[in-house]
Amino acid sequence: MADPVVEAVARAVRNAPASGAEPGLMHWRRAMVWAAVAAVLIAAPQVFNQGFAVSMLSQMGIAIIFALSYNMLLGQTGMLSFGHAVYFGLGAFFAAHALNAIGAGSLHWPVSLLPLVGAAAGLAFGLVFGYVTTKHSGTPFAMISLGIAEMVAACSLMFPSFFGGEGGISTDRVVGDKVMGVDFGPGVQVYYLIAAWCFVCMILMFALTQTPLGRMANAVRDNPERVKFVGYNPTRIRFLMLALAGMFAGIAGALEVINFELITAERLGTAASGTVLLMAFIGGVGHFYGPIIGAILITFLQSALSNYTQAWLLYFGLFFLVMILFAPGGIASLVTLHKPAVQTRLLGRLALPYAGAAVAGAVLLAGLIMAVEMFYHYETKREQVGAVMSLFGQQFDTTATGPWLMAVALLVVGGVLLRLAARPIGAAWTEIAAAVNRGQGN
Amino acid sequence: MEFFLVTLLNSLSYGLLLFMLSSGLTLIFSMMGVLNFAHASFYMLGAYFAYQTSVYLGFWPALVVAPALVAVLGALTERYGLRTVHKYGHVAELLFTFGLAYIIEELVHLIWGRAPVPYRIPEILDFSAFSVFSTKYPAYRVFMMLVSVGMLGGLFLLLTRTRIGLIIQASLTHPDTVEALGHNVPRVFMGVFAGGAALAGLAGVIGGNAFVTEPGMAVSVGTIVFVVVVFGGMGSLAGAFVASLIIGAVQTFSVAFDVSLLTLFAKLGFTPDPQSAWMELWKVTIAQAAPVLPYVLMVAMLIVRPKGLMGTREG
Amino acid sequence: MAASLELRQVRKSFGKTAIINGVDLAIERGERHAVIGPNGAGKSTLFNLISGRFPLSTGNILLNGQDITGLAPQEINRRGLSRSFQITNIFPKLSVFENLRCAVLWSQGYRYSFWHRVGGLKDVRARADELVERIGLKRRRDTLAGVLSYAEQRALEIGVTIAGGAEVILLDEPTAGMSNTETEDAVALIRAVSEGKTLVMVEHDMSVVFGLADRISVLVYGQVIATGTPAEIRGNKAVQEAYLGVEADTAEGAH
Amino acid sequence: MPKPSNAISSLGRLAVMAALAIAVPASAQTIKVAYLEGLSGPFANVGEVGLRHLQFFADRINEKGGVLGQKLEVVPFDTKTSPQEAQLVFKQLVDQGIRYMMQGNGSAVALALSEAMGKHNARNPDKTVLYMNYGAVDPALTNDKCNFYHFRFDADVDMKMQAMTNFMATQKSMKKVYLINQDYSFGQSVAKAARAMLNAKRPDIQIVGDDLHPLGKVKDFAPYVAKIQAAGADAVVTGNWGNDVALLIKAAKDAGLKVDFYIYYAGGLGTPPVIGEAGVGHLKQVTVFHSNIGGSRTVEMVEAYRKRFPDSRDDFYWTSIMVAVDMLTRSMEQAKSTDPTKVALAMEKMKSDSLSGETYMRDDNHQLVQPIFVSTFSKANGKDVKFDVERTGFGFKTDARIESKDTVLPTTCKFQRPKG
Repeated sequence: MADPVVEAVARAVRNAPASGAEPGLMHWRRAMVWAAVAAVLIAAPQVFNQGFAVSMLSQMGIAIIFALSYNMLLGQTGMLSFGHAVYFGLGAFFAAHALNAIGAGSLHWPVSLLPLVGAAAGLAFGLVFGYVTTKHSGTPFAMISLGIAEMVAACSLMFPSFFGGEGGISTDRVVGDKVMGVDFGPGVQVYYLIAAWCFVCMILMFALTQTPLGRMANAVRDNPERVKFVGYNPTRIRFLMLALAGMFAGIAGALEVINFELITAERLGTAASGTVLLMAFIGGVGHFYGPIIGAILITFLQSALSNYTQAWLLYFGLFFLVMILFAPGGIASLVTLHKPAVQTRLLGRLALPYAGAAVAGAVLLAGLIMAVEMFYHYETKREQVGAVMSLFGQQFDTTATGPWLMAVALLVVGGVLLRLAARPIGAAWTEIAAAVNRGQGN
Repeated sequence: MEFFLVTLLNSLSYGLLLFMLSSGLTLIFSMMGVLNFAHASFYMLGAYFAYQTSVYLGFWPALVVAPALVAVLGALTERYGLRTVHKYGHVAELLFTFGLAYIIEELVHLIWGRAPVPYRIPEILDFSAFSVFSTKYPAYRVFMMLVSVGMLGGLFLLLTRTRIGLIIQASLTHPDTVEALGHNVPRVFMGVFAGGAALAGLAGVIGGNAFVTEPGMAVSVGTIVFVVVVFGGMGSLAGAFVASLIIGAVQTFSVAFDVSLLTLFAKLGFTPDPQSAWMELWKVTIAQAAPVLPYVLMVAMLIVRPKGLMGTREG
Repeated sequence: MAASLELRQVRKSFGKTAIINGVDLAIERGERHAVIGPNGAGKSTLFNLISGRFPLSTGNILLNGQDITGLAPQEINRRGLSRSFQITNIFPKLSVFENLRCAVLWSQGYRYSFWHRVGGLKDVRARADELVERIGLKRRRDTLAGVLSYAEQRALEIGVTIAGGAEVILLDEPTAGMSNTETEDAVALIRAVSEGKTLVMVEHDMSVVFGLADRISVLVYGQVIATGTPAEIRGNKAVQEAYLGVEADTAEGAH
Repeated sequence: MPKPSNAISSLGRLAVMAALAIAVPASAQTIKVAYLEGLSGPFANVGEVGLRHLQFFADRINEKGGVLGQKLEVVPFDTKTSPQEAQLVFKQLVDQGIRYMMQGNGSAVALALSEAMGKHNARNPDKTVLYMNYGAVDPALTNDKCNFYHFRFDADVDMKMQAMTNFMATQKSMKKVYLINQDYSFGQSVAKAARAMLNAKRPDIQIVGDDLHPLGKVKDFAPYVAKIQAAGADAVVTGNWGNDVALLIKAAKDAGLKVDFYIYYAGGLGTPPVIGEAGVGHLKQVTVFHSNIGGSRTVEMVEAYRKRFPDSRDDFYWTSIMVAVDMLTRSMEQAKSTDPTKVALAMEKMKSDSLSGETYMRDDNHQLVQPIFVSTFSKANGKDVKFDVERTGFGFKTDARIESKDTVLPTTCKFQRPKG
């Protein structure tokens, strides 16, 4: 991004109305946002009502809680953890055993409150591991979290009576009598349970950012050294944040048990920890709502993209790299970036340059997709279905030179066009920055 | 006695291989502050490039060609990737290498397939060098050790006898000062990154055929190398060396100990209830836990001494 | 009655190098005390020892007669000693108001609470807003600290330092790098906020030192060679020699 | 989702996707068989091999005109080898109206699928789904956790161990056996079964070592080999697969260790090229099939498969898929229906004319009964080792053939039969 952009944003921030100036209005606005979130949560399964779709919505709800809890560490306290799935997984395993105990009649506890079991387990392990890990920050913390994740993952295979070995622990969520016609048999009922917990957790985690602990966590993220000299112990803050994050992760884990009626050891492995990191990062760790976007997007892509292409992992990786290279603040930061354009009413000025870039990007993307898909087809599908593949409604022979040249040409042309398209965008932003400056001069 | 000697040799060769990997990682971390998650991926690429080269040219050219190719990739990674994300801070850099490792693995899947490739030890080295009582010791392991030691010597000379080496060495302990002296020109960064990658590539060339060349090899070795670097102390080459040997020894020797808590309890005259849910835990032997021990060691080390064994700085 | 801050035979060595070499110092309640000395004399190290950032090698430090040797920085801060930094040390991604609010929270007794909503804490809010006004950054109240001008950041640095209402305030070169007018503003600010408190400051600008300080200590090679009123120090031969003798030496010492 | 090659057939489709409307209208002319495996990620090659097998046999049926006038259509789904993902995929195939599914790679996925299918079938008796398992070998699937709609076409762990130990019992010179296994449920059960069965059949054999090592984490097996050497073992039993077996054999060869290895998955995909020379003569595997079991039909089938997929470098391996497709189509013809419930009732009484000999489905637990072979890794010689594996120059030579009746084990399965 060009410097004028950064400058413009900085100015816009300086110019922004004082956040606490009209508390009444703020509260009202916030309440509206939460009401809208609730409405979306309620309406979603009415719109997407197939079994698979409802199941995916449930997964999204779980992912949102998990990603937000992760961001309590990375985004809010500046702790890069490679082992957050440990709390999710352990919470889930305890919840699964609790659910089985409920089913066996040895425990009396409503299924709808099962997440509290996960929360307790997540909190307990957060306290234990947190005590060990939060004495450090920065890279040592990241490495210890990785080490602990590896240890727990290794243990999970060694102790099959608790972790269920390869097959994991399976349970049945339909236990006990129906309460007001709800027994959590149908997927929709499970969805609403997850949605309700998701809503509550979102509010709680947001509220946490508004407490003394939450604000001091931000201070620790920015400057742990200074925190000591205003009377706070940064280690204690990291410890509390990690324990609470573990608790929310445990809730997500318990909901996962209810959703899938199964929990396997891979859910607490390093790969799962990597995924939640991706969610938070791609969504944007600098904003509270960033991880929500990330959780929804990544969950969707993981399930949907893999239906359409074998190469989804590659696209996924490329997407991640492009985000880091060009938008390290995640999607949420891209939204924030446009605030000054909205305030100066110059968003329209960006439309045409953006459209140009979109066309260029589409060409580039088409070239990329074509090259990748042809490569995959050539390597893995050629023998089964022949050298010819169809893509974009066209037939391409993956053994001929023509289509390959075309793919390369698209890539090159797209790249050049994108370079050209960057100029008008820069010009538009300069204009916006100028407008912001004028606004400030007044 | 036989077991001890053989295991000692094994632990040495394994430890030296670990050092080839961890030395590059340490150099890169010291200079640039980047914990390179893709480092083990360069190791994997070294093995695959060596395999591909050996198909056409044989093993010996591969010993040079593969690390060189990896070095070029390393330089490109630094120039067009890390340098771009550098301004966003270390977390972004770390995540960039994280994503890169992911993509390299997927590309390896695509180009060489997901099954292991038949990258074999050259026939000229495929014999047993000597016998320790009844156990044969393969010549290739001796060769591996020679290459590692040779590399160790070369690195030592480079660091102590050349100007560039002195700059690198200075930045191990005083990165800020070196920066202030105007030495941290991007080219040095690029060179160190390429050099570190080449070391990993070389380790791949000689490790790929001793073990297995397959797409999972990066992941399986990657975390251990991290453990070595963190355990030895970030930014300390000597620490990385000692840690490599220690971790190598721990992993090989612990296999020999079929001792569990149960054995310990028996010695203390205490017999736990065999129906107890904890029985599984009591029964775990040290041998069983061998591959997990490095992580235990690392976590313990960081708790006791966050700088690591010989580290000079934290984080 | 005990001194507000007292150092007894404080020593600090890094490896074999002794940086602080047996400092004895007693600062009375309500006193404005300046520590001067050539570069590398150990002034910043002394502050780091007092505030708990570095552990002492030997010696004792007493705050209001109580031994605070070896306590963690936050413990010392909670007992009423607060410090600023030579290199601006604030929370860059938080607004001016939030910076000050963070610095106020502990003193208002909210500790690690996650059951209070900060927005609703009237006492905290009032105190932070009062501070915003006091350091003259009202127009900048909701600006991110990272984008403030240098002088504004220095003011905020002082604001964060005094926010907790500490009795003893340590300021490390509060006017370093400022223009003349900025320095004047800073001095006025320091004078105002240190009213009724004990102030210890390290300062290079002699006009600031002689204008503000009730007493001055001169630190050379880790030892206090003289302590006295500005007039006494000005007339002290040893100070003049030692000070001017090494003035030209620009070697960067351990801070 | 017709074929992944049609992938991204248009960006417009993605817009539809955004609405989460995944279902593609089912065309009435084909019988869809869902193939659920990890088709991306580290195990994708294994999934691809099974897919080639299924496609191969489906094509053969379709060339003859299909079943009941309809063609078989293979619909691949990517489970990412994850039980949770597999459950999601299951929901997807139900949404698409697919009634038959096949899976075989990984017991964790199999258990999850069997459970999900059981719940679905119980809640939707008119939309039942039938599950053909071609390779997930956890005994629980046809014992405690059996399901009427689940049919297994491979022999389970215990059956193979039974065959293996039967053979070992005949090896008079064997005195000391060493067990080394991966530390997870499968490896642990192999160790347990081997110990129990060897004790019962040859009490004179001493178990001189019983090691468990973490799955896929060991880089260098030399220390384990040194330990085996020190214990003086003359045979090693292991359930290791993938790199864990390849590395073990290589390390043993390097150290000059002379023992026989009894292994479950030596012919496993990608392993033979890595083992190479190192395994010749003392690597013994126990399988329901290998390329050199003999018979003209076997030769024809192996050659036909190689001709169809010349570049893939894999071999005809999964007879279980062949038997599954055969039984599926004949059950449909017999039931004159494509309804899974009716087909299942026909399938549980099926016999198949397979390549290896007497092959039939047990109706009490839906486990296929078939002969099991113990074979040794040898140099291909064009005669008794006619075919090599994966073009390595090495193949398997039969040591012993355990007849179907000797592989039958008691079952604890009690499933509910639907009313036919």
